[in-house]
Amino acid sequence: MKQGIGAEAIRGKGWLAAHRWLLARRVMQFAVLALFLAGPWFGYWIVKGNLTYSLTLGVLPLADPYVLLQSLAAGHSPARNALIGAAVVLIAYFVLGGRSYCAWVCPVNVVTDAAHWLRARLGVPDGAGISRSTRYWILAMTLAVAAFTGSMAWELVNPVSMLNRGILFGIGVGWTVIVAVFLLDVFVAERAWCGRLCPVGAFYSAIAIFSPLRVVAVARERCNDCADCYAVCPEPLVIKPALKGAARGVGPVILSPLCTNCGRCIDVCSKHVFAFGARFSKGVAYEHVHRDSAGHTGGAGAVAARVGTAGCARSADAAWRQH
Amino acid sequence: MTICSLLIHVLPACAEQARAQLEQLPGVEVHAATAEGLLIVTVEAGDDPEMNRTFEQLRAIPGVHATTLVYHHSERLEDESPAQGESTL
Amino acid sequence: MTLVGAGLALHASQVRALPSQVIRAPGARAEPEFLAACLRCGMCVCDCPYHILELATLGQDIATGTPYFVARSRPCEMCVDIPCVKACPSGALDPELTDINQARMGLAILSDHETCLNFLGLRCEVCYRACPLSDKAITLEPQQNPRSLHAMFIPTVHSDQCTGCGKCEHACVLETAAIRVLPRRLTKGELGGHYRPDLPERIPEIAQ
Amino acid sequence: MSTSRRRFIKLSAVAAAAAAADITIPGLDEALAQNAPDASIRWDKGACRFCGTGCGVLVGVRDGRVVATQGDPDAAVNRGLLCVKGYFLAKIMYGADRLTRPLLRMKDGKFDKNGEFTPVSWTQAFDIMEEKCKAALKAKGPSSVGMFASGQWTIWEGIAGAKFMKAGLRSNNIDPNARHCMASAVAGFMRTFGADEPMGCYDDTEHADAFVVWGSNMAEMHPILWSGVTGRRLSTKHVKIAVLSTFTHRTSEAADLEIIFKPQTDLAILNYVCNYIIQSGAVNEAFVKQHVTFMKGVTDIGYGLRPTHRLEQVAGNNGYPGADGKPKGDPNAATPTTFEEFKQHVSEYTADKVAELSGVPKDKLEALARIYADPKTKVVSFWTMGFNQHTRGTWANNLIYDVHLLLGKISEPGNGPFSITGQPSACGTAREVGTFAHRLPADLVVANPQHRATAEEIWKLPAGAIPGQIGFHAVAMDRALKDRNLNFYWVCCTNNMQAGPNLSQERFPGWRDPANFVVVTDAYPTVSAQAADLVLPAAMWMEKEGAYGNAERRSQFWRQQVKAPGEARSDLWQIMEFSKRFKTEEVWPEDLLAKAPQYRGKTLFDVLYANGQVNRFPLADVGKVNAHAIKGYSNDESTAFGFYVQKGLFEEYAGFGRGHAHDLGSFDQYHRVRGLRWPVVDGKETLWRYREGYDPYVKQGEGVKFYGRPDGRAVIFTLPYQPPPEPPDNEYDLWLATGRVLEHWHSGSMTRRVPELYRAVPDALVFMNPKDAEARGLKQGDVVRVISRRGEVQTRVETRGRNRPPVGLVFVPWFDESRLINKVTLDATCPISKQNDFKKCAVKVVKA
Repeated sequence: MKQGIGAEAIRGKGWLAAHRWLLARRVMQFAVLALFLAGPWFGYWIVKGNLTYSLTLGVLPLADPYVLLQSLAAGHSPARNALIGAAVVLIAYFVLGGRSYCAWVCPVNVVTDAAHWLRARLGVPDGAGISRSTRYWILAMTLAVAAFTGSMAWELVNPVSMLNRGILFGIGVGWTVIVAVFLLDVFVAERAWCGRLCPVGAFYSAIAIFSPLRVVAVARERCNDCADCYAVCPEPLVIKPALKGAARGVGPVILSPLCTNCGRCIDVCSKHVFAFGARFSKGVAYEHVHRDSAGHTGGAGAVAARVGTAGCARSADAAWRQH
Repeated sequence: MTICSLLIHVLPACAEQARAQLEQLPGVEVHAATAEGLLIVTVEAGDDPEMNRTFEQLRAIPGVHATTLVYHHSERLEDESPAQGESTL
Repeated sequence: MTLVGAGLALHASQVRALPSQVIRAPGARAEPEFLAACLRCGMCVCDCPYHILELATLGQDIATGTPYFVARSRPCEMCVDIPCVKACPSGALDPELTDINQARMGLAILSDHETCLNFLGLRCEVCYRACPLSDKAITLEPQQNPRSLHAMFIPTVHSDQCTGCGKCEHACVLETAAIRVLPRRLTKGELGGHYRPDLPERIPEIAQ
Repeated sequence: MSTSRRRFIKLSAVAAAAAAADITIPGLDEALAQNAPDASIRWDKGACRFCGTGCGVLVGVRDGRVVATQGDPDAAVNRGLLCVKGYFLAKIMYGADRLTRPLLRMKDGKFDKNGEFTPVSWTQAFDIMEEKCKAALKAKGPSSVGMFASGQWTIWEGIAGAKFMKAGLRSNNIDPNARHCMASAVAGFMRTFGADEPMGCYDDTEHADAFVVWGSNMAEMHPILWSGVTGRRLSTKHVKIAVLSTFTHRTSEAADLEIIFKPQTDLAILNYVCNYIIQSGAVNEAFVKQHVTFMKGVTDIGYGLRPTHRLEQVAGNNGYPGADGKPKGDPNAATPTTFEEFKQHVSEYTADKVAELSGVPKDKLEALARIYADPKTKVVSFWTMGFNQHTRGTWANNLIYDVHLLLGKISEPGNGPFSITGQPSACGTAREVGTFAHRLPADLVVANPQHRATAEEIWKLPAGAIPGQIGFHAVAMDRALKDRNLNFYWVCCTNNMQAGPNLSQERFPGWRDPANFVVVTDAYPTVSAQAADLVLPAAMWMEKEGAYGNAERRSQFWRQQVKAPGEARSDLWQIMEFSKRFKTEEVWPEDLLAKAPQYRGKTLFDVLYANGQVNRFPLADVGKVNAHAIKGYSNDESTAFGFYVQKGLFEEYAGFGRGHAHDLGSFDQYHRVRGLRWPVVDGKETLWRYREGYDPYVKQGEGVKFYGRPDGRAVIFTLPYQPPPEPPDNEYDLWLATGRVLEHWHSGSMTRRVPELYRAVPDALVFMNPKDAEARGLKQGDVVRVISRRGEVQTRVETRGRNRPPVGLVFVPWFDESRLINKVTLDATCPISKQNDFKKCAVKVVKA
């Protein structure tokens, strides 16, 4: 009988250490909310606004670049504060990994993680085949609709901004959208929202291509193939190249921009395989980056030539695209 | 409480009988009748579902071949609530 | 995907027609432009000292997440420093608006002359006295009352002064307000461009 | 749902179906008309509960509830119109927190000054009142008991209250809230004409060519009167309106001439106008020679502050005890003088000097004086609280009469000085009935032994029953409570904890002093009720038969339309029922009883009300007198006491004035008509007094006769400008004026319980000049503290809107019980009228 996911890690490291990053993320997610709520609830206005735009301590503007992009597409040139805020955020996530937003800040993550847990408990079989690339189409569509209608149409229904705003300013019947996301994730497809549909995540992945902060399979040789990391990973395909690529000369850095830097793989690994690290921690990574960035235009061939392993001709990029 | 008025066409041949049956239904009153078989009827009922049951019953009466709802008044039975002042204390 | 996009576009065009009882914060650009600009961040809501602004939620006829107020419940207090406009990061609330008296959130219209107490000859004029720009945005025009020797005082709105703050609608003592603030597009008529009611100058030689 | 309503709906349903099918059902229309819901409303006439204008209203009653009100088209005052307060009259009795049971502060089942309000029975309530009242009487005598009366009382409540206090408990410590409102007008009338109340009437507005409004925001405070004035101007193009005030308000909006003057300098402006009239030769010499006499008033009269106040110690004629224990002069004193001396006196008030003093440009002063001086212009002067709430209020009243008397522009259609009143029955109940500490009915005064004798005769009392000592006036009552000289205090039908001045220092401590017992009779838990020891629930307005007297001497009656809720009882019932608790032996001295042995062993009820006079109209008369309006009519007080209480009280009281130029019509007549202006002689009302042809008391050939004074002449007073007691200084650098708003009346106790009116004007703001705000770093909407030497309130700054003060003055309305501006105001009064000045004291405004 298969052991529970992460059971080995708990036994080996203790429960706390085996949930370290998960707890840290939850703390972070709720701390972000708490900062926002401190103003309206208790009168401590450290942060004002919500995740689409906020002003911290009256000086630091932070704006959601995706929302701003929609505004631009809709034909409005935003005022200075919004642009500065978006720039700050872009730079921050460029460094921290774009999809860190998904794992560490986005409130919907809590909902979808809960759905994921329930789905596993219920043993719902993987049914619908929603492509993981659908989100890019949706991302494109939202920008097209913004340009076409001249308004930020996506923001009328965007569950990500709606949930955060709803908690801070009142949600109305917006909760139905959140429930829909939850049900989608439980019954329709594994990680359907965050992993397949959400254009916010898609957008942030696009700015994560060069992010230096990465999860690294520092001790991949210790891997005992328990597969717990795959089981907990919201984007499981990002792990394999780094974890199992040694033979093919692929570096241990998880380079896919889809990685959310959630750190669950680090938590559940009883062998201490993973750790947060820098993109350039191993020399091999350089080519990999080079390849990844050009991957769409035949870079795969170049990589294949370099590592000399035909079996690896399928780039990681192509791999996750197929799923 | 609900009060409705209806125009009911009955076949002149069985007008008498139909009217008698109508008047036996609870809350139904016949106020006027024409020689052509047109009846003006009011129905009083506790609520709308009860009213609908009465409608079904009267449609089922032999000789009734058309009913037209003209007037419908429905209100809650509670007394008017007194004017509420803004208590400033 | 195209279908979803089209649905979204349709929904977007529906909410663009703002419901008539809803008023945007001071300085809000015209609705289509506003919907392109507003980030839905709620900064204006946080900075409204009277807690009058709210963000729309899904299910209302207003674009989700955008700020609005309902004058009948709580009108704009017309802060001289206009904190909502200052808070707006995107320019959806026009930063050019620095004098609150120049705000044009909507336009008051005394829409029902049959129930307005002043038209009945009563001395109400609550709207006029509630107006922050009384004697400018709303004036009282005395008229002889045909029923009596008493004058009637008819509240008259002047569109060049009315900011649309909604204080008049809020204060109206009728069960349903007889004076309302509506989006300007719903209240103002527009003369044909060929007709000039205000002659630039007299032409004396013709008059003679 | 009532059967009648059900029937009506059913008939409507049938009618709709019949119409749809084009069938005629005989008798249906008639049946519908009979069952129409409106047909079940019973309409009757009444008078508005609010201001002194006295608009007639129609009151609609269904199922024992006032469900509709409407302006009475047949009422001469308002011709069917109302203001927004009148529009909501139907709702004022139905506030959610209406008092329905007596409430006594109790702890462990016993009265405790610091206990919680606990419902008690009327018997328990009267038991504790009796105990406390008798204890005070026993310890310190009649001067230790007092009653605060009301210009909102019905006329009979005033009669019953005054009789109970003055003749029953033998204390003149009864004073009405009208002291805050009308006293200076009263003193002015008495000094100049020897008779109270205006000579003109509202018809003046239909004849005047110019209106001069002094210290009165008529547009808001007397809305219907103001629409009459505006109507006159609309219909007659040459009519001009001048408005004088210390700040711009809604009345200024209509002004052809707006004059904003520095507080208190109205005295100088009035002297200037007299000067201009004389200098320009506009004096009506024939009139002055025949009908006027000249007097010079004493001047060093103080400011009505406590005797210990610095300003009172230096004042020579304030009437307070001096170092030798004797009163220092008499502020009311005056000596005869001449026209020449008067001319000499006013000649000092040149345009230059007055412009400098008042801050009013010379041309505006001249424009004002010209309006008065022009012989072809008929002028009506209106004033209210700007003149009356004034440390020289009596003087201001005297001086405006000077202007009109010099010109002879008085007592004729379109010409006259007209004092407007604030409360619905300030004239009827407070002044005519004489519920003041110094008054008796029909202009009689307690200090005059002959007047007392007249009253004792009419009231069938032994000689000496009414004490000659003038009682505590409103402000003195506060001081006496604080000083423990007044120990039993009954406040009726008014909210003086909110309305009176300097409440934190002078009123609240006295009310909450364990040495004192305070009873408040009211319909709602007002600030006063909450500060009391015992609260008695009152029946109000249409829950009792009533009569009000408005500002133009018009007495208006109404019938009881509905029952009061719960155990609420009218003030009339409360006073009369409480009088049963006193035996004459307990409250009258032996020598008095010896003169009236028939009263031995009797209760005050027997002596005052069941005296063979008040109770002479049997219960059956109640139905008979009113049968034309309501079949089977009865009222609660008459039913309770077994005779037509209101008629008995009224007819006995009318005996004071009939034949003495205060003639009232018959009780029954008033129940049929829309009010009558007294003197009512031979059933006919009087529109203009003192002038032949209008006034039955002026004989043929006399022309004009000011018969209130023995010489038949009115007095022109020589009175100077004097500075106010508390001008702004470096620390308290702003003038504060308080006042009202159109939407709220009577401290908001009723209007704030009408949700629509509450929403219209929820809070009292501090109206401030934008420059003053800026200088203090304040902006519109900022929360600020308004601070004086006596207290402070917190509110928001308003630099826009209905009131626009000049630099240096702020205005705060006083209707808002959550912002009691009277914590801030100064308790300075006119030393003659004893009316408080709420229009000027020094404050500072700082950011909260």
